[in-house]
Amino acid sequence: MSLLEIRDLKVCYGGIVALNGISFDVNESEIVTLIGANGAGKSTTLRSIMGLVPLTSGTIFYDGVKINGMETRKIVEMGLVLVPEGRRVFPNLTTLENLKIGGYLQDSKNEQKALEHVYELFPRLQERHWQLAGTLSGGDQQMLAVGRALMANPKVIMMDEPSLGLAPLVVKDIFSIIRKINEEGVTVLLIEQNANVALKTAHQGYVMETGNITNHGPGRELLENVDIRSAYLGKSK
Amino acid sequence: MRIKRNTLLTTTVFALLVVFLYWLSANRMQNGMLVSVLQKGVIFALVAVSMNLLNGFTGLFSLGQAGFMSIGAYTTAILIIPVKSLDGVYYMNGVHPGIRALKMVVADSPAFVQSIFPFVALLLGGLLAAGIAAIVGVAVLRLKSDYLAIATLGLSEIVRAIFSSPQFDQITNGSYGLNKIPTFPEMAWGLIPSLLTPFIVVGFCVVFILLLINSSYGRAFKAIREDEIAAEAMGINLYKHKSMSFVVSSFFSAVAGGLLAMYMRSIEAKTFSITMTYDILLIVVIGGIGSVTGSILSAFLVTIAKEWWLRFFDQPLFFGGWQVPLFRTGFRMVIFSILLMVVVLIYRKGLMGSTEFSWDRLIGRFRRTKNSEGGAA
Amino acid sequence: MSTILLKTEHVTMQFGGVVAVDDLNIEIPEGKITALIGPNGAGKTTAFNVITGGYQATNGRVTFDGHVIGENYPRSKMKKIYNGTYKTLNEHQVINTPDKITRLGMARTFQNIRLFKDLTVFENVLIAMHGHIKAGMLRSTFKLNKEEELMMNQEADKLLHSVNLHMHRDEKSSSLPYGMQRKLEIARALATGPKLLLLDEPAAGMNPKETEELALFIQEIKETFSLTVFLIEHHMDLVMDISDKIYVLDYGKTIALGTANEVQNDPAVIRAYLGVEEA
Amino acid sequence: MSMTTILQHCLTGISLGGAYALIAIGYTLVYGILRLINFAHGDIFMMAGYFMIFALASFPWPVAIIITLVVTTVMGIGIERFAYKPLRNAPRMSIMISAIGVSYLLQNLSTYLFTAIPRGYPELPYLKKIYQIGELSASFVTILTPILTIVLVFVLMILVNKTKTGMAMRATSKDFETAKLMGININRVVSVTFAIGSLLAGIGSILYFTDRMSVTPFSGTLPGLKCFVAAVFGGIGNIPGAVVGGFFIGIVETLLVALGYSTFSDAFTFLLLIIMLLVKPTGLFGEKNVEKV
Repeated sequence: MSLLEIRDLKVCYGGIVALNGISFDVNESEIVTLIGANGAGKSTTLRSIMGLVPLTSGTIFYDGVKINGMETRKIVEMGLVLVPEGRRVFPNLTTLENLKIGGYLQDSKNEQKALEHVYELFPRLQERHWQLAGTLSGGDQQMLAVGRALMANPKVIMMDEPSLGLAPLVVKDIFSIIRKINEEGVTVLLIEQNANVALKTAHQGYVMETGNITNHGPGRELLENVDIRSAYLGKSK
Repeated sequence: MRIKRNTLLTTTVFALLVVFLYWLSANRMQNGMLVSVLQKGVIFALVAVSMNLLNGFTGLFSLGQAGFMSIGAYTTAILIIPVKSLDGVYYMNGVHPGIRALKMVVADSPAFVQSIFPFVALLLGGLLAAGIAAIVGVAVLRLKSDYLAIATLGLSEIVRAIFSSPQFDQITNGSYGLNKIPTFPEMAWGLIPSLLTPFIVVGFCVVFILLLINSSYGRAFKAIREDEIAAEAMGINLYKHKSMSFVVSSFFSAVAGGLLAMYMRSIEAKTFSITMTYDILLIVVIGGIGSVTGSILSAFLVTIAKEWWLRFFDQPLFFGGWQVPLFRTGFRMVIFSILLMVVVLIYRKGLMGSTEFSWDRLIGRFRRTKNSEGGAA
Repeated sequence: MSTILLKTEHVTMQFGGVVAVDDLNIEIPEGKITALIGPNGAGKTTAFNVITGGYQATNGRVTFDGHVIGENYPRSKMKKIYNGTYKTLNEHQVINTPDKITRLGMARTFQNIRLFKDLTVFENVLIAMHGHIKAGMLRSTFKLNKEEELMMNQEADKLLHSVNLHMHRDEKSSSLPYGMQRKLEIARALATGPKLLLLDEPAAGMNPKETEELALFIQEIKETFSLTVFLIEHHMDLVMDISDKIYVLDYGKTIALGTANEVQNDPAVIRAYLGVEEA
Repeated sequence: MSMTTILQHCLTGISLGGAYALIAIGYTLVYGILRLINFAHGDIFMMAGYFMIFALASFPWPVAIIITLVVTTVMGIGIERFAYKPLRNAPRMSIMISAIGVSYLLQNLSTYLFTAIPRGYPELPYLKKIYQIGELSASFVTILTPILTIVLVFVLMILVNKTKTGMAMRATSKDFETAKLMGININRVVSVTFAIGSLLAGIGSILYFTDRMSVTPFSGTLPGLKCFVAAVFGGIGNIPGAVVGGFFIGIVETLLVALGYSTFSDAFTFLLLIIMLLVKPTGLFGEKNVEKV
């Protein structure tokens, strides 16, 4: 049984169909990626899993439990977290406070352990623990957003475009961290525009186009077999 | 066919209204309460409609109505208090010589001028308020939603402070207020009795506002309400149109204020406190934000219910020897506030929502109920 | 050589420490369809907002149809006085509000449809014509400009006919299906009488079939209304189909410029979209 | 005016300012989280005045104070649950109207229950004791108010800046949705905010009315609006800003009254508001928000 099972997920905003009945699975301790051009419905998928967007129909199972309709904080409590698009760190809180708020539901012992772990992964965050998060560079903010999510001791971490707006070198760092987190046993569901990197990193990949899943397979195979380019840049004339 | 029927219905209703008002005028002694609530209702209908123009049609949440009403009320009152009453009114501090001089000129003018002078006074009150609105609009209209609300509320308080301040004693009579204000004048050489005057004035004003709302400018106001950014992108100058709506709304609030002064016969700055703005807001909300007919209907309903029908809430009520609890002074207003909260929280659309009254709908609804009754039987 | 209708010179837009648009130089030839593409967060919508007057550029100049519609140079500080009017502190500054730019002949649509939801289709179109009204408020209220009003009504009807929305004339705009709302938004923009039409992701949320129809529609109105079109789009099929000229933006900078084929095979563009090969 | 008189007025002003500051904090906290002007806040303050009158009629003063504060706090939380929470996703105008509606309801309810005739506020002998400092004389409450205000603000700042709940409040004020993603219970945070605001309004009410002798159903309206202005003046959402604003308005108002412009003292507050919004809309210490199209 998969850790996360999405069945016939359908979401409409007003009259717009954002997700047109998609289904996919995320197996335990895998990295799974959803790729596709902007507006394909990737973010909506993650947001609906977290209970931020009401579903029109469909079901979401996490660890065998149906979680659609649950409050977001209950879902977080069960070990499912989201690193939102655009980082969304709390600019008026310090780096350390941002991390602590990520561990809001943890008791102080677990929080301390998680904090040490995050500092190990991101030494820069320790260096800058006193700095207001709003003043960090884009790359550091992304690190902070990931670190903050890890503070909840998650079983599954979902990331919405972690490479957005970051310089190539930083993107490389982020992906090596993603692999490291995964090696430690955390399941990762990743949304990316940066298809090359994402598919190379992921065990499983799904291609999304306008609210539908159009292709799927193991990451590297998908990269080699499918004309990913046309999903992004259109068919050549 | 249908259009003709609707025009016919509307004309009939208005004709009946006029007949009724003439009858009321002839029998006003026996119907004092009815006359009083209808006149007050029609005055509040005008303020409510003008507040709705701003809040409901232009999307500017303004709470300055009482302030602009007070400008109209004071201007009108100062202008129409008869010369012979001046010393009695301003018995504490005396009257400003300029005002006295102006009044002498009016008193010496031909009868025709004197007969229309009260209307000129209403107009001047309106224009003064409009002018002030135009000036302060430059400052406050750049503010968004709640800031605009609090700034206009503040404005209204500033106006009130000025009217009641001792520094303007000789004009506004400070904290003593003004009295001996003549009631509504007759119109058309007595053909139209004074009882009808507020209805006619308000009628003209509401027709103007309706025409404005249905004009190209009114559509631009609605566009601003719906989406400022899109409206601006469609070539609508935001500041200019917001300012227009603010000025027009202030003008009519002031006219209503002037009428209120004639109705109450005596005014003081306290009358135009924040509570009055809240009362008007209540009327607008109950009637439906964005509906002129809703505001008018609600103004009458609220006024009549508050001043008349629901009076019994404030009286001790006895069943045999048992006194019903709760019924005593103030209970009526509690009921009212609860009603308002129910509308705000549950029936958010009020009586009319943002639609206007139409015969088609009324008849349609009537038919439906009849059909469903028939079906049940 | 066709004439250049819109030109941006060294346009830069900074928010706090973030440079959203960095030294943008765009030339839009009259009568052509030009597209601006780029990955998410590349600064496309910001560029649009600078051009239409929503933002004042931190630096640079925008020229449209012979008018300098926005100009600003470093160290000059801008001051917004109230909604819509700006104080000029520096002779190099030209600041126009969006409404004025629209009246000069540039109309736009929005990424997340911004129709006047509670109003009818017909009213939506009429409002867009209000910017050019000659009568003042009083004249218009008392219906003394009958001819003008009549003309506006006829124009609006004609426009709705020409975009095939006339059967929905008196419906609330929010009750239209999504694709039609997009179409209405374009029709509304056309009602302002533009020379240049800016489309911000017109195909967002559309399926391939609807997108294809939209491509045809854009080309059609371009001909009927002799427009110049400038669009931002993510549906590459649409962009590649209809654009004469494509600018590619990444990190606020122009990284490529050319025809569809040129851009599609440009390594810099592929890198921007699909990421670097090695990681 | 002699130096002593001026100092005397300043002392009164500082004391009034202290009470204003406590009420202003309630506005600033609620606005910070919900972006709502809680029009009913001034009326909560007024109701607290009545609670104290009735509590003191049957209990010794320490118990009465505790009862008053508890009831006021519960009322604040209740109002949010009942009148604001159902409208959290409604347009801004609806929730503002609801706030005005609650204010209207509280005023009418208290007129009904307690009549519009001013009720004498009970004198707490300890608070009313007169002290002589050089040529100045002041009752204990006059001296206590600013000191207590500063202490409470200090405690509040620790709460907001050093505790987990405070952190959650700051996070929620910036970004509702991300706060949810952290597992924060938004409804609880909002309730806590209203609780703190109402508690401080309750304390402010005791200090304020002890100096004013009587309460009417409309006693809360003007002080309420003034305190909102104080919050805007200091920069809405900023606690020290609200305190500075409260003291400033309290002192200026007292001086204006002393100079014989008492009718203008209210007008001044609003003039200050309008000028501030025009010159520096973010207030003295407010942070700038970039508006996105």
